[in-house]
Amino acid sequence: MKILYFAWLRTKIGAASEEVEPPDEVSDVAGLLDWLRRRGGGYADALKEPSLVRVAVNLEYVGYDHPIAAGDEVALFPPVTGG
Amino acid sequence: MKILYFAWLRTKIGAASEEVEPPDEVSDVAGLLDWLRRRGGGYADALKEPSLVRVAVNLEYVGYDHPIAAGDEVALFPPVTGG
Amino acid sequence: MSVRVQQEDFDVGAEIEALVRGNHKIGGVASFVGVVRDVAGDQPIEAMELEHYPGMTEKKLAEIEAEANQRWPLEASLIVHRTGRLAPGERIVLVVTASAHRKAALDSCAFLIDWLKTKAPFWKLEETADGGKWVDARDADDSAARRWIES
Amino acid sequence: MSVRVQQEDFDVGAEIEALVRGNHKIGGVASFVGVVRDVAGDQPIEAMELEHYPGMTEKKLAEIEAEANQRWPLEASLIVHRTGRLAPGERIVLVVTASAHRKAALDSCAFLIDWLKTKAPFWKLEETADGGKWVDARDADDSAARRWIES
Repeated sequence: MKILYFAWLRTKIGAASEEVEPPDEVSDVAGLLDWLRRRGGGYADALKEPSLVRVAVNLEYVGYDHPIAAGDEVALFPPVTGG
Repeated sequence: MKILYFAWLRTKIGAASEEVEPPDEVSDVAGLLDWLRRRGGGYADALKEPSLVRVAVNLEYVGYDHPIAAGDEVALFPPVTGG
Repeated sequence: MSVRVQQEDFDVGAEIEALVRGNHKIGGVASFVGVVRDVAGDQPIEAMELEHYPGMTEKKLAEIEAEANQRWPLEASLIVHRTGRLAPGERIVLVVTASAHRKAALDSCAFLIDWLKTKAPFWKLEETADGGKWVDARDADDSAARRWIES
Repeated sequence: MSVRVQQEDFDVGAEIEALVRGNHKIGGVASFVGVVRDVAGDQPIEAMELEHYPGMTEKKLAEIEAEANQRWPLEASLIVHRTGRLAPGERIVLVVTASAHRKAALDSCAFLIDWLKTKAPFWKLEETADGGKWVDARDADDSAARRWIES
């Protein structure tokens, strides 16, 4: 599973993307965020305020209950500020 | 007094402008329109539908009760269609 | 803040650039360009003839623009309206508004073109194969202009 | 109907011209240009850095544009959004919509920029003398986008 980080999630976590292999019990977005948060450091800091984290799976906005699977591209980012 | 005609009022009356000297009892816009209408021909035709005639005196939209005086510039035209 | 009536065409990009250049308070620029269509109702038109009332036109456009500047915090605004004979596809009118934020720019641009259509003394003659026909005023234009009275 | 994400600047007049040329059904063209301002709150900014999510950006912009084409009878539309480092006064984004009548063009242009601001995955970093600061999302943008849900 590929995870992408944008804006201040990228700078806090210190990576633009990474390949991860979460354990089988991580089956949805909420589980993935918990699992990442437990890594501590920049992850805990970047993900501590869930209301500020938007999630896209395979280029589509999803909620925290969206299922995730091995081949997915998951993106985590703050509310958008373009235009 | 100078009168200007625009759009189909101009083509019906057959003049873009003219100098007129209405009698003293013609003291407001309504009186002027009556006086012109009584000339018949193109005037009667152009002015027969008062709801389609807009009036400006000295470059400002006015109602039919607006007073007129010798030195005024009076313009008669249909509802505007620019833009 | 500026208003022009002219026979010549205008360059939209150059007009916008000249209006906003050097003013770094501007965050949003809205524009509207009116263009001659090739039909009037069902009938093809060959050209459009635009007549206006010199003197009053400039006065009304300046009043309309001053009103927009009172209602919205604009950094710059421009109205250019052409007159004379225009072929389908040719530009008729340009309205540009610039403000710190987009809402003021977008709303004031819509306001200016709505009011211009009901207040500025221009008249259109459509030339078809059957001859020339003066365009009737549209009720939709009156109601578009009226919505700004309540707001 | 077209969407582009690019580092290079765009020429507003040329973009509009290319979009509408030869289509004589078009009677009105609305556009919006977003520009980098020189202040963030009270603080002067030196530049703005625009990051985006390649792939998702183009997908969302195309969806937003398709939605506008469903809601309004548009003859043409265009969104261009820049990325990278932009100085105050530089253009960020261009939205152009063209329709037979002005209301469809004006409303759809406002719709596109409102939705783009809340749905398209772009993020702005403002560079000030104190360093870089990621721009916070504005509540005003969310409410601007929401007004299109009821209509």
